[in-house]
Amino acid sequence: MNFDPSEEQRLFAASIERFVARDYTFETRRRVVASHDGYSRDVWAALADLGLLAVAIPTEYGGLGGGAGDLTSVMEAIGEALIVEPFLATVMGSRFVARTGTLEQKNSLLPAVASGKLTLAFAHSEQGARYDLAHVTTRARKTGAGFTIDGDKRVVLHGPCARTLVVSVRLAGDDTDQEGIGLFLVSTDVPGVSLAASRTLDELRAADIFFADVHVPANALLGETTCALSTIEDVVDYATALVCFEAVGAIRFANSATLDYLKTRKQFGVPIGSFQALQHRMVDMVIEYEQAKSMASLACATVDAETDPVRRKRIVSAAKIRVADACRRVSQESIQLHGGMGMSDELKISHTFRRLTMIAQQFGDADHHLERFASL
Amino acid sequence: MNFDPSEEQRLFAASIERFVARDYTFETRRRVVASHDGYSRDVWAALADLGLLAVAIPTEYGGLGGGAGDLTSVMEAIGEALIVEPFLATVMGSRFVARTGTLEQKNSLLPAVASGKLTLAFAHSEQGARYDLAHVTTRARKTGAGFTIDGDKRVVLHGPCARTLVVSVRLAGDDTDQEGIGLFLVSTDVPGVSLAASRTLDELRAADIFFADVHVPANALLGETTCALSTIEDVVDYATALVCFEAVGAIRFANSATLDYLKTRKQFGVPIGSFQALQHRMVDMVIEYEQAKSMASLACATVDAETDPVRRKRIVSAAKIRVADACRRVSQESIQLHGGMGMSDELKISHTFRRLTMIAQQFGDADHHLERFASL
Amino acid sequence: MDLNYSVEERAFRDEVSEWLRDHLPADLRQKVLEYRHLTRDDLQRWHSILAQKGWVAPSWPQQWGGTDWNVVQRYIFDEACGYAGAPPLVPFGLLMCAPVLFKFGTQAQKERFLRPIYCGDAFWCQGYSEPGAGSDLASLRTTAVRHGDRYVVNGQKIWTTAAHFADWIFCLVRTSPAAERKQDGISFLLIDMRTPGITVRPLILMDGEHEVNEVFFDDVEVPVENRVHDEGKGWTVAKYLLGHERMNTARIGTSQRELEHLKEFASMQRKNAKPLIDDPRFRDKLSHVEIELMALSITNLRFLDQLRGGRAPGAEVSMLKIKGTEIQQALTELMMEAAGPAAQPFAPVAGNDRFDRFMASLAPRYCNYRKTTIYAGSNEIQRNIIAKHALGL
Amino acid sequence: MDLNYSVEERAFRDEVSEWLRDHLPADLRQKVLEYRHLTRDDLQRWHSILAQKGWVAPSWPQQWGGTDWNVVQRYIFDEACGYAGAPPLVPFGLLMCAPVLFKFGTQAQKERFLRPIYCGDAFWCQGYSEPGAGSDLASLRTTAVRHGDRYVVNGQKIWTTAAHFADWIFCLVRTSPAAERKQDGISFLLIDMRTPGITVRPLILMDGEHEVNEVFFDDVEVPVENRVHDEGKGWTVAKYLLGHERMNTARIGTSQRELEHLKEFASMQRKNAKPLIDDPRFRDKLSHVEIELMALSITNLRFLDQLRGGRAPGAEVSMLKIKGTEIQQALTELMMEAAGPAAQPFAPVAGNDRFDRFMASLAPRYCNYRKTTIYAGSNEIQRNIIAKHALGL
Repeated sequence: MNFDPSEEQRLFAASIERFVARDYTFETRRRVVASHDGYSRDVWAALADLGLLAVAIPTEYGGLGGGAGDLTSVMEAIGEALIVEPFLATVMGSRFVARTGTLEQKNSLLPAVASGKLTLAFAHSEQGARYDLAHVTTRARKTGAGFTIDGDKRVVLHGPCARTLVVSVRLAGDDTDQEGIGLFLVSTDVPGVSLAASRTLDELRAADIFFADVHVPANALLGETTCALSTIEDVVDYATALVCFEAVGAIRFANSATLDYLKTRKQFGVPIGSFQALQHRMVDMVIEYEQAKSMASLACATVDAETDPVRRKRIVSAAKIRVADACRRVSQESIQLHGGMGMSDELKISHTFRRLTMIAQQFGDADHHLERFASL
Repeated sequence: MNFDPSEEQRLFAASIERFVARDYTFETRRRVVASHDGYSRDVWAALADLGLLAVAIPTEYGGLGGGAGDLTSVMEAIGEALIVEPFLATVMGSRFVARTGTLEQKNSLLPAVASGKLTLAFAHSEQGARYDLAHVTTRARKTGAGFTIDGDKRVVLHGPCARTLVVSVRLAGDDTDQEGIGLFLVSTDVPGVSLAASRTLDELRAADIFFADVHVPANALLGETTCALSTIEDVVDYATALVCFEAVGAIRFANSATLDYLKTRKQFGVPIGSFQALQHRMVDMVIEYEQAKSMASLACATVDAETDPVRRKRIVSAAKIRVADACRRVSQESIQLHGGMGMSDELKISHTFRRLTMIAQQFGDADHHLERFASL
Repeated sequence: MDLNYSVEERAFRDEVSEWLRDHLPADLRQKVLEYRHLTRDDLQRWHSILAQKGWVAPSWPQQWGGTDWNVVQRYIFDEACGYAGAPPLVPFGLLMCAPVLFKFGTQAQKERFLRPIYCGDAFWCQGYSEPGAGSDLASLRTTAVRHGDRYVVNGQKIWTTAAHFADWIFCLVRTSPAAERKQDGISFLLIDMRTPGITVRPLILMDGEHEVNEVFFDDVEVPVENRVHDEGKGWTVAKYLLGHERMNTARIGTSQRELEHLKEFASMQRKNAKPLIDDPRFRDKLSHVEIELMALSITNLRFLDQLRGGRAPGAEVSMLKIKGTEIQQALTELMMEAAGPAAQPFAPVAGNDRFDRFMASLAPRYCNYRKTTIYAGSNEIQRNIIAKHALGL
Repeated sequence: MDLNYSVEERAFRDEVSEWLRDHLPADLRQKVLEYRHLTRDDLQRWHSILAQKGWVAPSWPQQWGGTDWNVVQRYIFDEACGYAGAPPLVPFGLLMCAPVLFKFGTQAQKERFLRPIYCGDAFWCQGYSEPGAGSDLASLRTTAVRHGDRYVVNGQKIWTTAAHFADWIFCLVRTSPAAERKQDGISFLLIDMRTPGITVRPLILMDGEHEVNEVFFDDVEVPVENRVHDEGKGWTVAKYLLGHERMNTARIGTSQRELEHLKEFASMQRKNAKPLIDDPRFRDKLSHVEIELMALSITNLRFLDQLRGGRAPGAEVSMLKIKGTEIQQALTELMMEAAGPAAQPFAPVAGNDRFDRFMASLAPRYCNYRKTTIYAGSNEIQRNIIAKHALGL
């Protein structure tokens, strides 16, 4: 049993914390969000310079070969500072490539990700799919030496800034069959691909992406398989564990901002933090933080070490359920305890509320994971 | 819209309140509970003298022809004083007779109930049935001019003091079929009937009742039908509405005892009711009371007036769900706010806790009624 | 006990509902149902229709346009409007300034201000909260110094709903900074929003909408005749207004409409190839809200019945506010949850013409409704009120 | 980060578990699993077995019988005992009186009292709470007046667990009623329960069991040599004891055993002709408790890890107490709920030989466990402690 970070993890943590404190203030973030692209290439380059984009890339492809456990401090900082750059989407994309790509695909993509030259996104969710990962109606059929893709993807996070998409398609079977799903690497500039971009609830950029008669070569197929569902589950579980730790960072910020407010806001001549009812609610928020952090830690350790997918799914679902509950309670309570100030767009806390609301449902809401947890 | 009680209802309320204040103190109740029979014949006679046992009996049979709305003040007083006498069981039994009995059955039983000479009980629930009213495995088969009954009933409330039982039996079909259920009137002194008595969680008396080769005459059949399930549902819904109002009385007591305790118990030199965290929790208990009372009122009005069984079931389930939640929250909070004192058998509040715990699951717990509510 | 409306009450409800069916403009109703932003023009249009019918100010004295309805009728009317999807009426003139004028205003003030309020020619806003005075309202620091027949006002108000389109503001200001009890130095002024020195700065809420404002007063001159009640009696006026609560704080009618909408919506969404509403996990959350609302509608009627019997409204109003807002929030949360990932988009980026604006309104609405447990006396303050006034704690 | 035990820790856990498998008497274990009442003999038997093994007082100094285990090993041991279904050890001698003697006792006191505690020859109880002094312990009013080499004690203690079979009681008593700070007039006395003038009166709890008592002191003479620390220093002793909390307040091992039991039990109960555990409504409640316990076991390890790193235990212990007891209560409630109507019978009436005692133990257990959020510093007091000491509020 050892909760201490390794020397390397300590260095990552220190560098991201330093970066955030100096270069990613809430004002900076506000400007980034308002910018044309909705993310900052400078910030992305800085993250690359700090080596953070290489952490999760295998060493053979210019990375550091780290696991989820090595990314916790980065995710926590992302949550705390509400970083909007496409870190998680790119980590997901590169994990797809690293786990199932050909040598050629890995060589062409992973070093570029590690050095910050390439951002990725996972184009998967579809209209009406809710959180069912097997719901894939976008079809690919063999045409000539390659494939032709047709279908629509919805709310692809960071889709507008991704140069390359990992796209799930149905190669065989019915719309929600477990079998028959494949993955393709598709550049966003291929003819037939069109995007409709939006800002999400938590001010990320997303896109609905439409594939109309899109021709891709045979080597665009990732993993050469029609049984990609287990890979998708693996990558989504991995990302779920990471986003749990992002929530931990956001909750830590929400708690510390609320505690500050309770200590400084005076009414009736005393700080409102002297009122016992508010004290007890603040205490419950702290307990939520500790419990969420424990489950996020467990989930990250599990996706790194667990080889049995059933056990992995069980723990990841448990973590997501607990973290979603904490997101909901802490976000709602932090706004309530801030009073009117919490409602204001000007205060960071309202944006943390929005991000926590999003995380609670990202990769499946509590009900979805309760169902999965009960079934395992 | 009129929430005022009628003149008659006002009189019932006044007499039961007067009776309880004078003759059913907590000390009296403690003695009754400890007595051999676990209920008091004197109290029963007094309730009869006050006319309360006649309220729900049709006028043709010596009663006052009242409905659930006329019994609310009685039920509230029963809840407040934790009266253990078999009022509800007898009301249920007489409703079965009044709704489905032959003229002869009505004449022989109902006046006796109204005058306090006869107590009844409903022998229905069985091992493993949970709250499924159609689960009836006790079988009756035609033998000669009468019937023979075989099977076991569990936790028949007030079974030990009932002279006559309304017994549900299966005349046809499988163990949980909707059709094929009948009702019999069976005296507890018929050969083959044996009882194993117990005290329940809330200090009522109950019995497991075993029917071994019990012969009853043909005229013991109540309602001459094998489709008694809808009658059972009707009577149980009626009793559920009434027990909701009993809960309202018990909650009122729990709240008032807790409020008193908050005002009088001093710690750190001040009444503990001056602590804001406890104040807000007390307020939430009061809100529970008001919401529970509203739903109990609605349920009683509904079983009296609603002719569509689907609408009746829907409202009764809604009331039971809301009241069960209130029972749980108020009972738990009232003990917690009483501190150690709440744990003591000597204080009435711990007995109110026990009764509220029982009511929360009596006639189906919240989950059972959520399922029924959702299905209608 | 009869929980149903009487024959007369039912007839009244039917009359109101029928009139609403005929006179509530379809476009306004649609905007309300789709959670779209209502402009001043929208609000004014509906106000005028009601004013023409004579129903815009039921609680006013009849001579000024009131309807002489009893509390139950007023409740029925409010709930029917909410249920029908009528736009809200801006309450600051009709339900706040006007009652103050009836109670404390001079004849001249009444004649000057009431008619424009009734007709919807003048919209009002409320200058109460300040950056340092929220729940602790009496700590306010905006000053009004008298110079002859004028007050000169300096200071700042915050969270001022509708200030960006209001014509007038009623304000609590400090006229005697030296008063021993801070409550004693406060006066109640009516101020024309076009007076020089007033600056309105938008405060954007977290849903991105402009509802509230900061209002700055920089040497703003206000004629003494615009003071209501005596100098230093502003706190009396404020307390009167606080006690003059409406019984529709629970917003039963609106929530009933939202609940029906949610059920319909959840029937159309699919989970595991079945309607979401049949999923027991989602369904139970919906059932709990439905039952809580059912209970609150009865609770509200029970309280109304007591009011009709002559009792003054007390801490019950606080309870209706607490439960009513909790239900409203739960409904917005379930609606967002029902939409699932489709609720993630918030606003289109330029050029996106395939954007589903209704789905995208659900998350902002959830965000926006967090305000309901904060405004108009936070639910914590409401619990304090019940603890103190109803329970004697 | 490695959330698993090290090889050495795992080996230790296996050693403890294996030993428990071989040495925990089956009849005692069965009693624990079936929630039956444990007698003094039961408790003493298990105490002796552990004492013979040398494991009865791991935290004591080695010279007195301690094991020199680190905090993690002690935690592993406690949790293994709880998980195995071992009877609890009565904590008042081993974990409360003894640490006080090690810190403040004279050599003579140590030599007299420690060995009997270790061997289980003397059981202790704790004389803290009084009718007027619960959360506000320093308000206690039991007096000890010095006459030469004896104190004469008068007063009353309440909620005294095990007083009906204990040999000794350690008491906080007031020796200087005139002290300016009420904390300064308190002393810490060790009193033989057989001393004339002591009366023990049972306090039956709502589950019908006799666990706690009132203890009355009527001119009880106590030799001065039985005072620990100086006169007037009793509060220092009490505070030391409060800070000397154990890390197994969360009772993870016991709750894990109960959770497994609940799952097994709920698999056997049937609802709608299916195992109850497959009912989504019941299942989700079970899942929530299971996940909360999973989280708490990690949280506990994280805190232990900090302790091992040398940090003093702080407000974390309060959090473990809050969450641990909430989980224990939830488990008893779900167990009762799983039994459904079968949990209604509470006790047989004479002559009933077909009574299911296990089913009938579930409701009393639910009742009894309400105490866990009240005793040992109510959860409200624990929240106050966190607010003050961890959050600076």
